[in-house]
Amino acid sequence: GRFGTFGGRFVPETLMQPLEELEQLLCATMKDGEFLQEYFNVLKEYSGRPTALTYASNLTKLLGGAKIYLKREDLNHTGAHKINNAIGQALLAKRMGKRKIIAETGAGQHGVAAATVAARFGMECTVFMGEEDISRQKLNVFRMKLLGAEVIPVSSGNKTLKDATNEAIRYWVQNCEDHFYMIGSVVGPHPYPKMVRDFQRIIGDEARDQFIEREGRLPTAIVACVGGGSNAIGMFFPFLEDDVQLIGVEAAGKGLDTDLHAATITMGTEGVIHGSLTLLLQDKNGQIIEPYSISAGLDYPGVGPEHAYLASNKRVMYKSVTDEEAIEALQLLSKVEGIIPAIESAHALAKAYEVAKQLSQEDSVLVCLSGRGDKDVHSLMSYIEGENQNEDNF
Amino acid sequence: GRFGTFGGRFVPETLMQPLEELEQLLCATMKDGEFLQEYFNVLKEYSGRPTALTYASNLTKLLGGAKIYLKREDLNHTGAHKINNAIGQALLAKRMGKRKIIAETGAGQHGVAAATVAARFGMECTVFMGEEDISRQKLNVFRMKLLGAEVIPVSSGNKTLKDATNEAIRYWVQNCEDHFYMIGSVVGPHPYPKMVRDFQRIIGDEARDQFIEREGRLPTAIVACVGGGSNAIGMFFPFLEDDVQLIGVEAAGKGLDTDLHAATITMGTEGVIHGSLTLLLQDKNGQIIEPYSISAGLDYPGVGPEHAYLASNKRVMYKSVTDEEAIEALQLLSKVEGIIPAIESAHALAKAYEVAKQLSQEDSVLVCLSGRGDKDVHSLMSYIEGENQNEDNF
Amino acid sequence: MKTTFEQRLPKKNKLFIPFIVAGDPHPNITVDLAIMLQEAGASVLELGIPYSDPLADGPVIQKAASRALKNEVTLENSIKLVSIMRKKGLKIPVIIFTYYNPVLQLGEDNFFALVQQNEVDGLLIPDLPFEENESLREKCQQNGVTFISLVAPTSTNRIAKIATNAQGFLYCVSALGVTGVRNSIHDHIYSFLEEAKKYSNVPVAVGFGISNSTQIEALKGYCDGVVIGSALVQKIEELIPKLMDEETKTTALLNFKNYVSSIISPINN
Amino acid sequence: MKTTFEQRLPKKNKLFIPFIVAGDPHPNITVDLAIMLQEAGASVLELGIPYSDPLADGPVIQKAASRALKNEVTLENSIKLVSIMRKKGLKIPVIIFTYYNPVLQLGEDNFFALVQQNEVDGLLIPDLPFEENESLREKCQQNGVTFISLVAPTSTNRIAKIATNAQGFLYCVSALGVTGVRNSIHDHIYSFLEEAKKYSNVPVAVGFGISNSTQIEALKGYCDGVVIGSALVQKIEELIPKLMDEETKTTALLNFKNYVSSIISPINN
Repeated sequence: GRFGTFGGRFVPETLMQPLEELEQLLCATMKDGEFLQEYFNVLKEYSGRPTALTYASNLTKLLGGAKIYLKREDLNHTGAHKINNAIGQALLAKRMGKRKIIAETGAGQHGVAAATVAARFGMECTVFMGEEDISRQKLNVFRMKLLGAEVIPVSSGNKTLKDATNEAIRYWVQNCEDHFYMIGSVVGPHPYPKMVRDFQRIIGDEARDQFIEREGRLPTAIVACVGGGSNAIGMFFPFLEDDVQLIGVEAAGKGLDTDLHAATITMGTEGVIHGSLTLLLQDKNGQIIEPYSISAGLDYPGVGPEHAYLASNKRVMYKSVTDEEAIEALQLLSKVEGIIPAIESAHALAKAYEVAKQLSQEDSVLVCLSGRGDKDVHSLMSYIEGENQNEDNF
Repeated sequence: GRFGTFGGRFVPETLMQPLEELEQLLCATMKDGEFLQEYFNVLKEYSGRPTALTYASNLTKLLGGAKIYLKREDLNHTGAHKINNAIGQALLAKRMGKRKIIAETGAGQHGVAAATVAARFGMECTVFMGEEDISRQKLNVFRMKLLGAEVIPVSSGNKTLKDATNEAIRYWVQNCEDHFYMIGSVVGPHPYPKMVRDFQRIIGDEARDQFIEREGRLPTAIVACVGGGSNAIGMFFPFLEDDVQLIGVEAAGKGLDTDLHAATITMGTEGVIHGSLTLLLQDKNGQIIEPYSISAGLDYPGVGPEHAYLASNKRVMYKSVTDEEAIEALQLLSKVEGIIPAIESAHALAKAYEVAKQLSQEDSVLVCLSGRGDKDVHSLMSYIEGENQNEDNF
Repeated sequence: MKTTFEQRLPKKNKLFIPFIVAGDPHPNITVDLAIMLQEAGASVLELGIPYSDPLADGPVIQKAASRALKNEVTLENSIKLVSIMRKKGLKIPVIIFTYYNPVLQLGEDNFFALVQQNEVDGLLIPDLPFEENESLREKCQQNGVTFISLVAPTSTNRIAKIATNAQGFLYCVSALGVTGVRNSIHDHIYSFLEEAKKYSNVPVAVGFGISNSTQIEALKGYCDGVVIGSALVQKIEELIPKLMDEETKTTALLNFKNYVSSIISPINN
Repeated sequence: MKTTFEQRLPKKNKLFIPFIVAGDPHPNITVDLAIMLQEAGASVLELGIPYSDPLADGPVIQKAASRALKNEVTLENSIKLVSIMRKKGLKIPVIIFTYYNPVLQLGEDNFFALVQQNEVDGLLIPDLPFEENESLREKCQQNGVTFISLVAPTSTNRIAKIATNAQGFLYCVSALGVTGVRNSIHDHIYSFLEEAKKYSNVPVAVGFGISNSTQIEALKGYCDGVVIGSALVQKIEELIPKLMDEETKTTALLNFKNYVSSIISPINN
């Protein structure tokens, strides 16, 4: 259950047996053709996979460097890669005979994905969400309720994602006999980081085939944003053995020289969070620090342990991008390609533009467009209109 | 340029020559393999087609009648079928050497689609939108601006879609030499209704193949909502010669016994609107009446002339569904299948449930899920929470 | 046999064809305005029928139509106004300018009966182009009603067929776009007008965007008449308070007449 | 050689193991509360280290940890509190109850140095299960620190390996879930405890959700001791205003001691 020295299972004893059971089942299930067939069928017939691979021709021309390709996870049902994992875990829960789903959510994306699959597979769904996030994301709360989920407000700590996750785990400890905990990213105790990766590697598997079909070779570099890191691992994993540069992009928020960022790998230290030994933002006493990013999907104080490992062995380079750079990247993609990306994905884009400019026209950069920006339009409007006050020409 | 007696070209003389040119080009282009290849490529690599065909197993079980299948136009880039047509027209404009796009929009869906393809194909885009709609749909206005479009507020008439369309046509009359008018539905002067149909028939063509692959035969009935009617025509057209019951569903708003509806075919009379002879809501003096529906995409006072024709020859049955029935249908699909449909599409669903219940388990009903409901969550929240006031269990 | 249009058309070197909206600001005043226009030298009156969705009109005429619709003006009662105009001394031909939908709803038979009862001479439907108007043109002919056709700068190879079939006068749209005041006239208007004259058996009048005597001066050598609409409707809008007040109405009507005369002075010189 | 835990452990029929949070409501008061607990008959003190993300704790202890963190309580200064307790007369073994991350950040060497300097006897890490704690267990052994293990009702076939390796006492989690007061105890607790006793070479104590004498009465025949945490922390929370006021502090401490005595009375009978 480790990625190098990272990962593990730092949880109350109560959860050890359920985690062992899950691991055994997972091991058997991921080799079970029937299970995989069902998983692929649901991805195709319900979520609309394969997602497109779009050549960003205008962007490429504009930047003058490497060809830029976008893997369009924004075209998934519910608008992001989150559903891949939610479908996989729901099918697994079904196999285990568990009809009650627990999930945590920050801005509501994973909560919506969990509520969605719970509805589709006839399960009950309890979503833990910080009170602060609930008041900021009323529409997503409503969406989850519309999908039949119960949303439990979490008032502990800073009342955001970290605390919602703590509370979800506590609830799980109490109800692990008949509840399945559906974690939304490649975090948590083993086998979660591996399981979520295995359900997200469809991104990279598809992209690899599509890219080879289009270009007859592999991309020069692949860029993905990293919060917990599920879209990035999903995209990177099938390329780990290849001669392809892999770049994970963290949220630098207001800048790495401020306290307001979520650059866990770049700035964090080793520690335990949510059951896993990884890199995290903490003070010298080991108390976890609340991160910051304009992107609700990236402001997580930890990171998937496999990323910590891939950073330590230098297979993946981890960089960071500020709020401002991400928003500029988002505006550029919207304007020249007609695709409004999620602010999370815009972090990957900002770095990809930079990388592409430094490469030649013979090269190509593949970006994981992890989600669509519709969910962010409201906060973008505040940000951009606040910034430009009297200007009309953003 | 007629569908039976409907259709035609009731426009100022200034537009006749541009329309004739468009018709000739269209005629040649729709037979041009290279053009079609590009159109299909963009649909696939940019918009993510083919869209999924989802078997609504829970719904089917719950209703106890015919199998219900959903054609998932909600999975398209920008979230609805509108993009199919926008892509087609943009490619056509490109062929004509026109780099300036005019579009009208009601709630903003077609405006966003037009702005999207304009961005993608490097064109300028001017979107006409009623002032009333602009203030109700700030997020879509922002989205269009983000995509680089100019949004022109229309203050004439009731300041909604009908008036935005009038204004777009006036602007077009003035700028027809270098502007391409991208109409969003199967309305307007010939060849628009035919052209938009030809760009939307991909829905039905795909659905037909997918359905036969899955069920080994054709569906018993097909249901689609009708505002202007582009998703419905797109879905129905490839089945017109088949022994399949086709049902178009209009918005009955607050009820056909009130003035607040948009049931153009059911309640309207023959007349001319936006350049086409069709059925429309008008008073005895021929003044057009403002329609009403909770669904911004269905409250159009006219309807595509081909629908008027298909109603007159009884090939398609046209029914109507109230706001309340549509919202109930939306809630049911959300809860049992994890798919939040657009309120427009929910009209088709409500009727499809009814039809399915009356059929046997050997039968099947195919529904065009024209768009996703994310855009409607805000107004749904007002509607549902307003309705239930002190109840928490919607 | 001569049509009533031909019978009523004054013998003038150049035609002045004003357009006003029926019922703006009030049906009675429309009658007075018509008389003023005749006194100022109008050869033909274009009487616009207010419509909810006037595709070919700019903001000035849209606003006038809205005002008229508030007075419950319809195609039927607009036509009936012409009778009253006749009684008050209007001699010149009157053309009903209407979108197609009101005609369709009234019914063609009703329409022609009303037209004849009320001494209307012609019909102009801006959204019923050549290909769509064949049947109605024939019925007009049968009913002695002159059907006015339009050609536009974009009409190109359509000019010949439209112009050769023109009756009454051929309405040449001087610019792309909807009705409304414009500052300048595009250069290629001259070649366009020449083309129109080449095929037309009736006078060729220019319209859309003509608002001052300078424009008329520039155009008069190339056409047989001018249509002036928005500029007049704009003037009427300015005069509404005075027109609607019995005490100031006469002065306002005179003011209107003087304004018209000043614009069209080049025609009469 | 006996561990300090074994040396300090009072000879009692049944162990009473209270849990309080270091620094709640204030470090000085924690020392006083520890003395009270000893006077009330505690056999072992579990001293909880406040943590930002206490996964295994319910709302009562979470709140106590938040209060303590506001007092800038850390793992290091919590351990140092034990020295002060010893000076004030605390004789019983003290177990540091901490999540793993603070230990990791302090560093194991620093941690063991502090533990020895401050006469701490044991360590309990709720989020460091058997498979993750092997190396730390060994270091504890080398440093004479007793490592306390937990088993839960879900441990099933893990009970044997955990129980046979247990030191000091075996902490049996009485119910699924986090720490906190519960009204009833699940029936299968008895078979679970029997299973634990079968493999354990050290006393078997029950914890999680024990808050009153009735529960203790029901359990005492099946175990060697009870851990009581949330009920005490809750009581402390209620007494905060009085504990923090020099004038009422002594009364409040006595109140606390009496409350503890009343709960655990079945143990001493």
